[in-house]
Amino acid sequence: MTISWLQASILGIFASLSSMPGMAGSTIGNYTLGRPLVGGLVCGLILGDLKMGIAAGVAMQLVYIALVTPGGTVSADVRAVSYIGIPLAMVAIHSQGLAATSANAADLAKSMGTLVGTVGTVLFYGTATMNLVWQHMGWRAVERGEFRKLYAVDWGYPWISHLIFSFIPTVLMTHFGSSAVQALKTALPMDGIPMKTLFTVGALLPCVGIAILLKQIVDGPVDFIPFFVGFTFAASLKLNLVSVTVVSLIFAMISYKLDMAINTNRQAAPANTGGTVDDEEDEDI
Amino acid sequence: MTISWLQASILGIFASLSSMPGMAGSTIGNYTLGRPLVGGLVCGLILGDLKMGIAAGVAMQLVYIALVTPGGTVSADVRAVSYIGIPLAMVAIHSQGLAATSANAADLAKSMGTLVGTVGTVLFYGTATMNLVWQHMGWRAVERGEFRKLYAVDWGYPWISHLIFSFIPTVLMTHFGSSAVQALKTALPMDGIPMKTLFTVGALLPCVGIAILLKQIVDGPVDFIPFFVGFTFAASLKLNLVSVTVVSLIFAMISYKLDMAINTNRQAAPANTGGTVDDEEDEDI
Amino acid sequence: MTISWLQASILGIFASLSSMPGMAGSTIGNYTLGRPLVGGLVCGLILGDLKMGIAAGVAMQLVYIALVTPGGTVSADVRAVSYIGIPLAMVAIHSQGLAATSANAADLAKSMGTLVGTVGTVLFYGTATMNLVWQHMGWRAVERGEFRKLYAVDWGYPWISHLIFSFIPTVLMTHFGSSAVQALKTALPMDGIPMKTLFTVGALLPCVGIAILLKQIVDGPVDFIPFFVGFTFAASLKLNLVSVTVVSLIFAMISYKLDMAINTNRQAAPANTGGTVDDEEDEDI
Amino acid sequence: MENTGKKISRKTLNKSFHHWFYGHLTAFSQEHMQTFGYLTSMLPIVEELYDNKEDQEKAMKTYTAFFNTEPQLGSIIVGITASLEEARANDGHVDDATINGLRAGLMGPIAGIGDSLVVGTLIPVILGIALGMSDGGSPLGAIFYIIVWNLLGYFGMRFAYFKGYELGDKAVGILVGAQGKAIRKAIATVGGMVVGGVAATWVTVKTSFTLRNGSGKAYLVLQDKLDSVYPGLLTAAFIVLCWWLMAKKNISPIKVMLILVVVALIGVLTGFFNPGLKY
Amino acid sequence: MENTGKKISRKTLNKSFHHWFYGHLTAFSQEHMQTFGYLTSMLPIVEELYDNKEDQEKAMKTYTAFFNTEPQLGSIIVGITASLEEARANDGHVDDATINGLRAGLMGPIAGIGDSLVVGTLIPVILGIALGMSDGGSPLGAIFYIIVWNLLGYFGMRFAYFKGYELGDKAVGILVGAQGKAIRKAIATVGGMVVGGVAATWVTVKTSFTLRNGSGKAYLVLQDKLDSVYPGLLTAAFIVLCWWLMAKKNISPIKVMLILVVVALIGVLTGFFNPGLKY
Amino acid sequence: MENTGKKISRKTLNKSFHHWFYGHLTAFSQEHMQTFGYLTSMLPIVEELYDNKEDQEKAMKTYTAFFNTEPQLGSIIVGITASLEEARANDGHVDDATINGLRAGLMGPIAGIGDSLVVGTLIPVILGIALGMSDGGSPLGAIFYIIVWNLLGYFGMRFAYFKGYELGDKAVGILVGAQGKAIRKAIATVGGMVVGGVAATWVTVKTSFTLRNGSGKAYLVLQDKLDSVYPGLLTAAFIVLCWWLMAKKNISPIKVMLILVVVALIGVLTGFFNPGLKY
Ligand SMILES: OC[C@H]1O[C@H](O)[C@@H](O)[C@@H](O)[C@@H]1O
Ligand SMILES: OC[C@H]1O[C@H](O)[C@@H](O)[C@@H](O)[C@@H]1O
Ligand SMILES: OC[C@H]1O[C@H](O)[C@@H](O)[C@@H](O)[C@@H]1O
Repeated sequence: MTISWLQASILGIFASLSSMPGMAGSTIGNYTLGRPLVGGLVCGLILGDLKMGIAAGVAMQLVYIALVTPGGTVSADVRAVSYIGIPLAMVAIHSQGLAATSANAADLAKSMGTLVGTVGTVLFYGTATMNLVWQHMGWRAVERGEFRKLYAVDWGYPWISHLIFSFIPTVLMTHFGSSAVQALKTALPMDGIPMKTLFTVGALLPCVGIAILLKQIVDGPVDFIPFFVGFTFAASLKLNLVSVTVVSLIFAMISYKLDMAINTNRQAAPANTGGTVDDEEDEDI
Repeated sequence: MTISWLQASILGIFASLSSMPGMAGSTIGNYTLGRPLVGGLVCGLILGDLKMGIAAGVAMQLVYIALVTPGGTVSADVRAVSYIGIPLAMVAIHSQGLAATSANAADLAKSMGTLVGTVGTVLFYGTATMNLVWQHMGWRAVERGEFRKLYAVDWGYPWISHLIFSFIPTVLMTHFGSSAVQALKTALPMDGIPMKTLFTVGALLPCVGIAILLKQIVDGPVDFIPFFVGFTFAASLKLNLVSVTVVSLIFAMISYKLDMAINTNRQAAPANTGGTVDDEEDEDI
Repeated sequence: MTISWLQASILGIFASLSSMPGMAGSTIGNYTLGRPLVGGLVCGLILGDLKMGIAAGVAMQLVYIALVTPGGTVSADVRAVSYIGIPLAMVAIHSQGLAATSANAADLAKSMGTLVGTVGTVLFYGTATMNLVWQHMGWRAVERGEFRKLYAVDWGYPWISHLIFSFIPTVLMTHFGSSAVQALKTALPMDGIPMKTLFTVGALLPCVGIAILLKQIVDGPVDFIPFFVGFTFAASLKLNLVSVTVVSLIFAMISYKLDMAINTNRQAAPANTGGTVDDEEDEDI
Repeated sequence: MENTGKKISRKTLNKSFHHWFYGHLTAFSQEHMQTFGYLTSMLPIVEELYDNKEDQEKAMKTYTAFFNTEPQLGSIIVGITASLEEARANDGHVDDATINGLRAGLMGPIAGIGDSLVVGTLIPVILGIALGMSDGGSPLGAIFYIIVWNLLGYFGMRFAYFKGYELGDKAVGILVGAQGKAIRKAIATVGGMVVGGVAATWVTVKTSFTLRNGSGKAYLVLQDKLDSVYPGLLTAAFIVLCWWLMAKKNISPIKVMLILVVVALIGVLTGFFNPGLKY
Repeated sequence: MENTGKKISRKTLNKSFHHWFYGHLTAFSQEHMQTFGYLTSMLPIVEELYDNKEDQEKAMKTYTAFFNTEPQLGSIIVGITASLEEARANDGHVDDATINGLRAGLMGPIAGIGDSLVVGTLIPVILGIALGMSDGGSPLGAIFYIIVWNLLGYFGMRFAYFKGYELGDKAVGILVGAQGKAIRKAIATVGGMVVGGVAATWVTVKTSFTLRNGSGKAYLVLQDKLDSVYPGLLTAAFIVLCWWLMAKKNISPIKVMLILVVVALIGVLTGFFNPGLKY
Repeated sequence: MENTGKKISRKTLNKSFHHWFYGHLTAFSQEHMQTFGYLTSMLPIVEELYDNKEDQEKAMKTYTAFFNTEPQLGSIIVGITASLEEARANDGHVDDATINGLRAGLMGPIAGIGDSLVVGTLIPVILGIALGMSDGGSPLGAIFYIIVWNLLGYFGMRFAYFKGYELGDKAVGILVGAQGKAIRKAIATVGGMVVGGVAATWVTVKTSFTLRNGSGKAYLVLQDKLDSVYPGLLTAAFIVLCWWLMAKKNISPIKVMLILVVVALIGVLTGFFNPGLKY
């Protein structure tokens, strides 16, 4: 199995559409086309082996299922995972004659995904940085009152960023990578330091994502309590996410009623400030 | 040994009295007459071989000694075990010339019991389903304020269900012997549409009962929260009802203290109505 | 190789120091002298064959390497393993002419360890039960305000328990050899009334301790609620103590906010006492 | 409802108890398990407490809600409501929602305790002793069981009923005090959670829908998928559906049941439902 | 600005919504994340409300401020400003500072809620279900995900946008008023617990550190010991560490990631970490 | 208790620590595991802080409640109470219930952590290394273990004790502040739940009562029935019984224990209790 220029180009377009800031909008782009599960379907169709594409996508999706990018903090880049990683994984699996849905194939896919996923964050930062150029043009348009130019700035010019940081890298890596893939397995054995480290990093990185999320939610130590209670419910009691959410609702209800009670009270005693409850106090415990 | 129409009819009456929802109340009916040990005594007296009746009853009682039917979930029907199974077992033991208290007799009794016990669950679901008709009449009586009719609904009409699902099957099966049992099984196969539907309806109907209860408890969406939290505790965490109740107490305690806090507050600020918390608001979230 | 009365007595002292509740404190006693590895060193020095002592200790240490005694639950008693088991093993190995560090010697040591380890749990329960007498004296001292007597209770009198349950058994069993161990087992069979009662009392006594604690925490029935919720979490859901604590934090947080809400309110309405929430009321539900 | 210090006569309480003793399960259906037994048990009380037809109707309406518990131990609940009804007749402080919250909150745990300890333990113990007396076909064991169990059953239930009536009195004091409303809300919380637990424990709606590959291996077991989304999803969905039809679409329970029959039939025909039982 | 009872046409609102739906992140930079998406979304509205170029410029200037939020849920903010802009066009009571205060006040909490509940929970849940349908390389799961998520995403965003427009000022009342604060805190509770659940479910940090005796039998498996202290201890510890580095030590996410790479390398070299995979 | 700015001297703290280091378990019984160790540890402090005999008695009474934890890590709790006692001597804001709530709340998790990480992990690790040095009967391993563990143990406990003393100081600030009462109640909540967890984890009362049929098969295992009512029912029942005897019937702990001995004996004789152990 090799990847032709044409196939590589189609992959490049999908990479441009699905990246974080991608050209298809986050709903259709990053959150749909960017998910490895969907990427597997797309790559399977493009490379003509649907089953293997899906299988590789499923394996990678499991690794990145909780990927959140709060405030544009990207710990792994899905354009690279889905449209460079999956195709290369498919080539490798194929050339080694592994069964599409075998465990070995899945592991190979994961290693390819983690490898390009972390490396791919460079592409994300490249794209976002280049967009500064178009934004600069945008500000000048605003100053001059040429508002219609905003459409070009928001919808058009960023394609140039993607040509450079999504399309070209994808095309080159998928087209030429196929030959390099063969070497990868020998050069980077799974029980060697580099691969082990790579996978360990892959396991550790989601911590950053969750931590960034926590930064938005947590102000003082008390705010950690709901987090840890939820963690305990899932980790110790094996509650699934829907059940955790259901249980959390009763605490939300209590919190709401409590705050309303405190509120009313504060209105009732506007002059009495010494010793009253206020948020600052709540968070300082 | 054969069973006369008269004997069969008396057995039929006992079957009606002792089934789950039986006509003698659960204490005297299901939990006394329904137990195979007592059934053995009764059948022995009716068929004129006390010793053999008791022996067959003892054998079957051992199988069903820990029979519980939580929430109307009947895994084996005692009317069939005690008033169809025991008589048929006695006939069989007799015709094979086995000693009443021999191990072979006991084994024969047990296998007969198991055979009719599961067949009997059909009778249980039949009775309970037919009772819906009388309950329907009951609801109309309640609507019209004709409360005295409730006695007929609760104590009288269900005899009709039992005529059809307890008396007649018992009479026929005991009189015509085990060939009749076999006939029932062929006429109403468990994998046929009627039986499948009957049991499916039996599984769906409790939803209506619970929903009626919910209607009384739930006003707005927020009131669903305790229900679903309780559901999650039982369904996901496998807590039993007593444990669910224990856990619910801490939420009840919080609810109590919260309302007391709001209450006092309201008394403290009787004039301040704009923006204060009141129940209506609580429920409108 | 035989064990003299002197040697046996020294072993007895080490047994007293190293048992669970031992006289050397858990750090130096149970966790140092009690470990078979150290016991091997000590026994080797006392019996004059260091190498064989160490080898026997190493063999037994491997069996008990992960020994934890949560909440005073002792599955194997280290005083018996280290200061009865090792000496007896050394005698046996010697008398059979096995090489100190041979595999056969190790196996012999291990089986001797297991034999006396369970026998030793009797010694543990005996010691702990006899300590109740000194504790009783302690409570009377506390009542009378004679606090200095506590030192005797905590540091002195328990030596008497150990004289009876550590020193004497060790001296006798090591001096008279494994036949003495056998004699103990026949004299006090585990399925006899005395041993059964001893162990049952051991299981019941912690209830008193917990109840004393409860007495301090519980005033009215409502105060039982957190206790039973915690109990349910641990007993029904198998949450460990750390997880129970994490979950309890969210209720603590709610309790805190609630009380702050009530507080403020009370300050806002100091004159309004009729019907306001106060602690007495909280506890009278 | 006037405050005339009404008191249920001993005779009526006895009547109410016997109605329960006899009729708690006679009209059982899967939909309204013990509701009718409850209604006939409350009827003498309601008739004595209220002369006015309207008041009677209002009172009886309270007991039309679904009820089910272990009947022996459950007598205590009937006794409690007897005394709550009395209190309501006197000053009207106890309301509908409180009585039903209490019933809902109690029926779950009492069913759990009763099924395990009365039906699952006490009866097997007496039966076990009786079996030992039945050697060689002796009727002694059966007679022993009949006598012992019925005495225990009858007087036990009687005791529970009247104990409940007594307790109810005390409960009323608490329920109508200053903190009454807060307590009633607290009871509703317990009621809500217990009903959730009851639903998850007693009601089980399962689909048998399965997709198989060529070699017959199931590659999609819908029930497992649904449970992995939220355990008991289908059960919860059907309950909410029934609630929605009745509360939001004003469809009568009878019609909802008919709808369920149709749903069951279609489900069976399409292979969505299959109880999978065998003789 | 004259008070002429101007009203944004439905068509224009639709246009504005679609501009947002498509373009909220396309021109993203680290400096001005969603500002340009916001500008293109407001442009049709501003053009319709103001004929005068000057007024248009003044209005557009409002939206040049930095903006970033979770785009799905954030649609509600765009809807709200649409209606505020309409109000400003009519009587000018609403001013620049108000609109931007609002935007700034809302974008934070809505980013927190949206990232936790939409991207961190809803999407993983749908993906989880979809993965279950992908056995044996079946495309079913992917198709299921595409359809379900895009329907939810599109109509959910649409609903949020128009809800925001409808509520306008009122939405602000709900989102930031006294009740609003209580609601946000309640939602934050859900968010916190769910993120905890997400962390425990999807993130797994495990150590492979093990001590073995001579014959190779493991007598100490560190991971098991840690889990017996608190299940998921290591995962929780790493998350709190990352939080601490970023929130308390002000280290940037990128640097934290680099630190983790170093930690991973050291861990692998010392045998603390070992993914244990094979080709 | 006068507010004289009292401070426990370093010497007394050292004494208190050493009392704990040595005597935490020496007088262990199943009833009052580490209570006497705690008492002897607090005695020097109480004697220094209060001249008045009455005050001393009042202070010492606090520490008569049941206590048990992992002793090494548990030193931190003793340190904390040392500093709380100091605060109580100074202004009396910290009370009995708070100190005991804190002790109860901390002893559970710290036992869990300590048993797993100190006794279950740290010691096996050092032992494992030591075993590797013991080849051929070499005493090196044992000596290594003695030195390393005792240094770690002694200085670790010392560190924990004084860290606790420091932390306690900070805790006092919080406990006596404006929100003090609310925090104390919050601590009581944690205490109550943890004691419940402790009871369910460490205390196990089980019945061996079983009914068997002729062929020896058990048809009623009482313990299983009781657990199906409420897991741990018998344990909980015995604890509540003991509480009731002491709190409501004013029976002294000693008498309660004697009652339990009688109960155990009768239980064993009747086959209700049977530890089922073997040599
Ligand atoms: O955190 C809010 C928001 O920030 C950026 O715009 C992106 O990373 C989004 O994915 C994210 O939802
Ligand atoms: O489970 C409670 C209760 O439910 C139904 O009413 C019957 O099955 C009873 O036998 C049972 O006790
Ligand atoms: O579990 C806490 C603690 O309980 C008892 O005091 C002893 O068994 C200790 O070894 C143990 O650490």
